[in-house]
Amino acid sequence: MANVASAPLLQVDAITMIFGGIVAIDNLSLDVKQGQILALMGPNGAGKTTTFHVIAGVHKPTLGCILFQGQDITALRPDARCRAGVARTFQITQPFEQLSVAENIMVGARPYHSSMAELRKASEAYAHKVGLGDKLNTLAKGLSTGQRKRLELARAMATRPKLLLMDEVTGGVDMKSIPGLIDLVKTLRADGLTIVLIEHNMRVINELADEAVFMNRGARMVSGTPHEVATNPAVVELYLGESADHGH
Amino acid sequence: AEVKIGVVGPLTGPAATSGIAMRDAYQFVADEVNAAGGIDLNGEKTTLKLIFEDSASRPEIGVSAAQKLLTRDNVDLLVGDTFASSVTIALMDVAASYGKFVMSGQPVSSEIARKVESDPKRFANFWKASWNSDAYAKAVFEAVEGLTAAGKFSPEGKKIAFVFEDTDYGKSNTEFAVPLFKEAGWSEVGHEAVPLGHSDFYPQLSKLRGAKPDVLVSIFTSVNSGVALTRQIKETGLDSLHVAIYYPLRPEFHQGVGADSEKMLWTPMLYDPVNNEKHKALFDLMESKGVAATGDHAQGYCQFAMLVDNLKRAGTYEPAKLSEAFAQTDFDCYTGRFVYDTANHTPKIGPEFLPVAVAQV
Amino acid sequence: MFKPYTLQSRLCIAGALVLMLALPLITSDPYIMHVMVLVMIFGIFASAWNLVTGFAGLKTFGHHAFFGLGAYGSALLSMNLAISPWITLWLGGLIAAGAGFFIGTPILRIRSMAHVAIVTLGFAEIVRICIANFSSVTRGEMGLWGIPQFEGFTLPFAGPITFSPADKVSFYYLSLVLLLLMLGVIVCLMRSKTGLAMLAMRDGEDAAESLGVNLTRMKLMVFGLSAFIVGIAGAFYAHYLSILTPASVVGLDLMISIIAMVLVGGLGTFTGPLVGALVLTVLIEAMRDLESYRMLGYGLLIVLIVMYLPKGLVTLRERCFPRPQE
Amino acid sequence: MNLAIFLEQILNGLITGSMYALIGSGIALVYGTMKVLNLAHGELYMLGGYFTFFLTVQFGLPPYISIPLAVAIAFALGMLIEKLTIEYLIVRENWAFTTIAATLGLSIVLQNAALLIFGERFNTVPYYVQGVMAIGDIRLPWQRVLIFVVALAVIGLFTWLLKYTRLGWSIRATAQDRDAAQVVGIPVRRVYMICFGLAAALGALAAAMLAPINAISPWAGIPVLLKGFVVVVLGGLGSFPGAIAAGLLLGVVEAIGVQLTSSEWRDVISFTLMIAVIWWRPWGLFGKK
Amino acid sequence: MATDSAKPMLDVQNVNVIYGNYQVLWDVSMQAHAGQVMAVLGPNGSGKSTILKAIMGLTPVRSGKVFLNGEDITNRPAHEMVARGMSMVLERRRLFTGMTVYENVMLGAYHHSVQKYAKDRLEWVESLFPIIAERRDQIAGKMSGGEQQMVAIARALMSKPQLLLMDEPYLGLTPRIVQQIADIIRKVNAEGIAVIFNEQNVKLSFGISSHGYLLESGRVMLSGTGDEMMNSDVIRRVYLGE
Ligand SMILES: Nc1ncnc2c1ncn2[C@@H]1O[C@H](COP(=O)(O)OP(=O)(O)OP(=O)(O)O)[C@@H](O)[C@H]1O
Ligand SMILES: Nc1ncnc2c1ncn2[C@@H]1O[C@H](COP(=O)(O)OP(=O)(O)OP(=O)(O)O)[C@@H](O)[C@H]1O
Ligand SMILES: CC(C)C[C@H](N)C(=O)O
Ligand SMILES: [Mg+2]
Ligand SMILES: [Mg+2]
Repeated sequence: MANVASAPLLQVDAITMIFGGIVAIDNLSLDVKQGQILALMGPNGAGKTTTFHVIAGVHKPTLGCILFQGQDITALRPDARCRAGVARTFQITQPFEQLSVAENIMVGARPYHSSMAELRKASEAYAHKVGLGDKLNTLAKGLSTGQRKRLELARAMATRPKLLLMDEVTGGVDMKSIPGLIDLVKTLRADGLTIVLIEHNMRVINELADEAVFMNRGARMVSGTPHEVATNPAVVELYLGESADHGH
Repeated sequence: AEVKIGVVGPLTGPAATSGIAMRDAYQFVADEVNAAGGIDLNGEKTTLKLIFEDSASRPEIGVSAAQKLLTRDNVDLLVGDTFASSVTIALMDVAASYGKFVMSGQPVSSEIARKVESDPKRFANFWKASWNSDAYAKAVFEAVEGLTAAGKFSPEGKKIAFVFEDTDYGKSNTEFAVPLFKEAGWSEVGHEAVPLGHSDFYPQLSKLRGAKPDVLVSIFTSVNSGVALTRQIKETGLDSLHVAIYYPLRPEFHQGVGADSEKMLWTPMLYDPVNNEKHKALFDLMESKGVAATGDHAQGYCQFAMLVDNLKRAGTYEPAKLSEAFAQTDFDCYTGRFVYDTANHTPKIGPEFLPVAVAQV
Repeated sequence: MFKPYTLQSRLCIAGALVLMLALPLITSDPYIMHVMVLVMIFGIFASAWNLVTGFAGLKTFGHHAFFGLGAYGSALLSMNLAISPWITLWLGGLIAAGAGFFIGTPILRIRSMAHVAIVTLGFAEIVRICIANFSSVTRGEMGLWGIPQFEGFTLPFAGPITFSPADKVSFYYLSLVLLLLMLGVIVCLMRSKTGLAMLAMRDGEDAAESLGVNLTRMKLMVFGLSAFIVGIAGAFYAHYLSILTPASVVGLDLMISIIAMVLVGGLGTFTGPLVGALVLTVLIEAMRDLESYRMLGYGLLIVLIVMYLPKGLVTLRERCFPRPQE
Repeated sequence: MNLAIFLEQILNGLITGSMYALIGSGIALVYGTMKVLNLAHGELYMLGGYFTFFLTVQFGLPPYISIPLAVAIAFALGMLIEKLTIEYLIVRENWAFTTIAATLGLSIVLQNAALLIFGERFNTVPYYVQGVMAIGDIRLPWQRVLIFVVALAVIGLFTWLLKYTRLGWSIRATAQDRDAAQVVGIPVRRVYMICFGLAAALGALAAAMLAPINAISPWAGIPVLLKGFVVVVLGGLGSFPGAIAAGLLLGVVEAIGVQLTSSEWRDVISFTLMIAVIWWRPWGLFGKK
Repeated sequence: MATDSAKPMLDVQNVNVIYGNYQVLWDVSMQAHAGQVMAVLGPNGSGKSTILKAIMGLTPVRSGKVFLNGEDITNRPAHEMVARGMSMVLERRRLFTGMTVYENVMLGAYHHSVQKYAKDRLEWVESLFPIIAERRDQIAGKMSGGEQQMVAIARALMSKPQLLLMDEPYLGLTPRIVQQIADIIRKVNAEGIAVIFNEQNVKLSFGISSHGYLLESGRVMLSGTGDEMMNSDVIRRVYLGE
C-alpha cells in the first residue's frame, strides 16, 4: 500500500516449468519488493528449488517471464544474471572442491577487487562472517555438511547481490550458529539487500521473513505473514503435521 | 682398429618388422666381414662395429637417434633410415651439417633424390641404396603392356583402378603410374586411398565392381591389407587383373592368402628363394646362421654388403673418398647389380642393374 | 596457487633458470642440446594442454591438430610467400588459435569429458587427413622439406648468431626464450582473477556460472590461447627440424606422449608438464641402451609413476619432505 | 549409382558397423560403469587375437573351443590387470586422469610385450565358416555374416545383463556412487574386477571374430581403439543399444562415403558426422541428457 | 529398556581418524545396545559424520577398534556390513543419481543375505513414502532435495538392518515428514533394532532417542541419557550456544 510507486525488484510473472511429464511449477507469480525478505515454503517437491533455478537462469521456464528491476531477464544466462545482481545458493551444495575455502569465496568477489591480495582479504572477511574462519585454507572437498552450507552463503554474499536467493541455508547448520546466521541476514537486509529464502525451519522464517508464500504442487497455495501461513489449517495439515511448533 | 657405423631404423612401431629384419641382415654382413678379419681401411685391418638406434618411423625420434650417434657415439658413418623415407629426409640435413657420410636403406621416396638434386653440394656425401618410387610404376606399366602384347591379356575398356595405402609410399607410386597409363590411352576409374593396415575392402570392391576396371593395382606396405584385399577380391568375384606392389614379397602374405593369390601379378619380385637360384643361395647362407631370410633381409644384406665393398675400394671412410667410390660402384649381389646414377645418387634399375621384376603367381 | 611466492619457491625458480641459462656453457654437446630443445618444445605443448585440461577442465585429446596447423601454417607461409620465419612463427600461432576458436564452439555445449575428448580427437584426425590429402600444397605424407631456417643476426656482445642444424646452442636459447614467454603468459593468467574463475569452472560449471563466470567466453578464450601457444610450439618445431609429415606432427602418437608427460609430471600444476616433458623425453633417450626393451620399460615406468605418485612427479618433493598441515 | 550397389554398400556398412559396435561395446562397458577411459582396450583386443591365433592355428583346436577359451583367458587377464593397477587408482581422488595415464602406459607395455613375445609378424587365422552367401549379385562370405550375428547377439546379451541381472545392477550402481554401493552391500572391488574382465572378454571376442579378416600383430589394437571410441561416443556413453546403432550407422556412412567420394576422405566424412551429431545432440544419439 | 547391558551391540573403542595430516577423531568411544536409539550431537565439523562412516567401514580407522556383537569389524570393507545387519543413510543423500527410483530402492536389498526381504520391504517403504511408488521410474538425481532424502532413507530400510546408521536423516525434509520418520525410527526400534543417528536439532533428537553422545572437535565431550543431556550445561554452551 505504501510504495505503490516503486516497482518490485523481482517479478516472477506466471511461470510454468515442465520436466518431461512433471509439472514442477504451475503458473506461479511472485512480486518481491526492494528490501523485503520473502520466504518460500512448501512440502518436498513443491517446486521451490525449481523456482530458484528459473530465477537464477539455470532453467528457462516453459512459460512466463522473469523481470528484475523492471527488465525482462528471462533470456539471460546465469552469469549475466549474477552480474545484474542476482545471487543464489544451492540446496545440494556445489563447492569448488579443488579450491580452498578462501578461493571459493574469491570467485564470487572477483569483480570488486583489483589486486589478488585485497580480493583474498575481502573473501576471508566473508568466511569469518559465516563461521568458516578456521577453515580458510582447507580444500572445499574436505568440508562437512554444515560447513558446505556456510560456504554457499559466503560465496553468494561475496558477489554483492541486490537479490539473494537462499535455498535451505540453515539446513545442517548447528543450532549454536543459527542465531548468528539470522543476525547476519538481518544486517544484510539492513544494508538494503532483498532476499528470498527457502526454509523448513519455522523459527528462522518467523524471525526473518516479512512475507511467506506457501507453494504446493508448483502453485501458490497460501500467502501472508509467516504467522498467517503457519496457522493456516491446510498448511498445518499438509506441511507441519501435529506439532506445529516444530523448530522453535 | 674399428670403424663405427651408426644405423637408424624402425625397431619399434608398425614398421618394426622391416626395421628389425634390416638390422639382422646388416649385423649378419658385419659378422661375416669381422669373422674374416675385417677390411683394410687407412692401411689397417679394421673391423666393423654397428650401433643401432630406433627411429620408430618418426622424424624427430630419428633425428634424435642420428644426433646421438653422431655426437655421443661419434660414429664414422651413418646409415639411415633403414626403412622410412620421412626419417631419411629429416636426418639428411643433420648429417650433412656434421660432414659425415650417409647412406639410406630401403626408403624409395623420390623426394630424397629430389632433395639431393636440389643441393648437390650439400648432399654430396649422401647416397641412396634403393631406387625411386617411380620404379614400380614403370614396372607395372611395362608388365601390363607386355602381357597385352603377348596376347595373354586383353583390356577391353582400358580402365585402371588403384587401391593404395594412404602413405607417402602408396601415394607417390600411384602418382607416377597414373600418367604412364593415361598416356597410353587408359582411364582411371578408381582411386582409393585407405589407412595403413586397413583390412575391410568391401565398400571399395563394391564400388569397383560398378566401375569394372580391367586392371586393379594395389599398393601396401602392410601385409595385412594385402592379404585382406586379395582374399576379398576372390570373395566378391571382382575379375580385374590384380597387380600388387611390394607386399607380396613378405612371407606372411603367402601364408595368409593361400590359393587366393592365383593369377595376380606382383612387383618387385625382389626375392623369390623358391624359383630364383641366387636368392636361394642367399637364403641358404643366412639360414645356416639361423636367420630365416625375408625380402627385407635380402635387401639389407645386399645394401650393406655394397657399402662394405665401397669402403674396401675407397680404403677409408673419409666422406669425399667414399663418395667417389660410390659414384663408381659396380657391385653384383644376390638381388642385382648396384650401379649409381650420379645425378641423384640413386642406384639404376633395369634387368642388367637392380631388377624391379614383375612376376605372376 | 594464488598465494604469493615463498622465498623457497623464488629460489627454486631462480635456480632452475640459472641452470637452464648456463647449461650450454657446461656442455654444448649437440645431442644434449637437441634433446633439450625437444624437451622445451614439448614442454610448451604440454603446458598449453595442461592449461585447457588441468586448469580449465576441458579434457581435449586433439591438441596435436594445433601443433600441426602451427607447423604447417608457418612452414608453408615462409616457403610460399617468402615471409621470414620470425614472423610466420606468430602467424602459425594465429592460425592455430583460429582453429581453436572454431572447434571450441561445438564443445561449448558438451559437458561430458569423454565427448570433448572424442570431438577434439576427431577434429585432429580431420586436420591430419586434410593435410595428407592436399598433397599439392603440403606434399602429403611425402613430407614437407626445404623449410627456411630462422635468419641469423648479430648480438651486441655474443657476435653473430646463426640457425642451422648444427647450431644447436642458438636453437636452445631461442626455445628457452619461447618457453619462458609462453610459461609467463600461462602463469600470469592463472594467478589472475581470470585464472581463479577458470579453476572454478573446472570444479563446477553450474556454480561458477551462478557466480558470474561467463562460461562461453572463458572456454573460447582458454581454447584459443592454448591453441595459439601450441601453434607457436609447432611452428618452432617446423623451422627447427625442417621436415614435417602429417603423421609425425598431427599423429595421435604425439598427443599420447604429451598426455603422458602431463599426467606423469602432474596435471593442474605449473611445473608438472615441464617436469613430465623433461623426464619422459630424457627417459626415452636414456633407455636407448635397453634396445628392444626400451618401450616396454617406458610404458612400465609410466604405469609405476602413476600408481605410486598419482598426482605426478611434482608431488615427489612433498612425498619426501611432508609439510605440516597449516 | 544404381540401387543395387547402394543396397550392397548398406549391407557392407552394416557388417563393418557390427564389428565397430563389438569393439566399442567393451569400451562402453568400462566407461559406462567405471568411468574409466580405457586406452588399453585396443591391446586387450590384440591379445585376444593372439590367444585365438595360438589356440586355433598352433594348437589346432576347433574354433568353437578355441574362441571361448581365448575369451576366458582374456577375461582372467582383464581381471588381473584391474587388480594390479586400476584397483589402486580408482579409489583415489583424481582417478579420472590417473586411470587414463595408467591405461595409456599399459597399452605401451602390452604392445611391446607382445612384440617381444610374439614377434612382429602379422598372423592370420583361417575363416571359421567356409563358403560364400550369394543373394542375386551380392556375394558375402558366411564368415562376415557370422560376425554380424555374433556382434548383435553378444551386445543384446550384455544389454539384458546390465539391465536385468543382479550383476548388472551392481555394476551400474557402483558406477554412480562407490560409497553408496558399498553401503548397500555391493563388493565394489570385485565388481570393478569383473567389469574389466568382461570388457577384456568382449575385446577378445571381437578380436577372435575378426582375426580371419584383420591380421593379428602387436599393433593391431591401435586403429581399433579410435573407431571404438567414436562408436561409444556417438551412441551415448555406456549405452549398449546406442553402441550397436552407432556402430551400424558409422559403418553405413563410411561405406556410402566411399561410394560417393573416395576412400581417402572416408574418415573425414565419419568424423565430421560424429562432430555434427554431437553438436546437435551432445549426449549422443541414444544417451540420455 | 536396554537389554543385556553387559554386552553392547556396537562397541567403539578409542577410534582415531586422520585425513591427510588433519586428525578428525580423537579417541572416540561409544556403545550402543540392541533396541536403543542413540543420538550423536555436535557442532558442524565436530566429526559426527566421520564416526558413522568409520563404523560402517567407509573411512579408514587409524587406531582403535570397532566391535559389532563382539566381533572385530575395524576397517572391514563396508559391503560386508550389510550381511552383518548394518545399514546406513549417507550424508547428503548419495543416491545412485542416474538410476531410477525403483532401482535405487531395490538396491537397498541387494545383498544376497537380505534379498529375501525385498518384496515385503518394498511394499512397506512404498506405504511409508508414497512418492516412491508414484515416481518409480523417475531418475533419482532429478528429484527434489527432500524427495531424494526419502529415497535414501527407504533404501537403507530395505535390508531389514539390526543396526541403522543415519547421518542427518531429516535434512531438507518438511516437518510433517520429519515426524513420520521419527515414527518409523520408533517403530523399527521397537522391533529391537538399534539406531544411531546424527541430527542438529536436539529437541528432535531426544524426542526419540534414549541416549546420546556429544562430540566437539573430534572428542567425546559428554554422553548420557536424553534427559541428562538435555539438561547439561555443556550442551547448552557448546551446542546450543546459550
Ligand atoms: N531436472 C528435473 N527433471 C525432472 N523432474 C524434476 C527436475 N527437477 C525437479 N524435478 C521435479 O520437480 C518437482 C519440484 O522439485 P523442486 O526441487 O523444485 O522441489 P522443492 O520444492 O525444492 O523440494 P524440496 O523441499 O524437497 O527441496 C519435484 O517433484 C522434482 O522431482
Ligand atoms: N577429506 C577430508 N579432508 C580434510 N578434512 C576433512 C575431510 N573430511 C572431513 N574433514 C574435516 O573433518 C571434520 C569433521 O567432518 P565431519 O563431516 O565428520 O563433520 P560433521 O560433524 O559431520 O559436521 P556437519 O554437522 O557439518 O555434518 C571437518 O572439520 C572437516 O572439515
Ligand atoms: C617399400 C618401402 C621400403 C618404402 C618405405 N616405407 C619408404 O618410406 O620409402
Ligand atoms: Mg529444494
Ligand atoms: Mg556431517
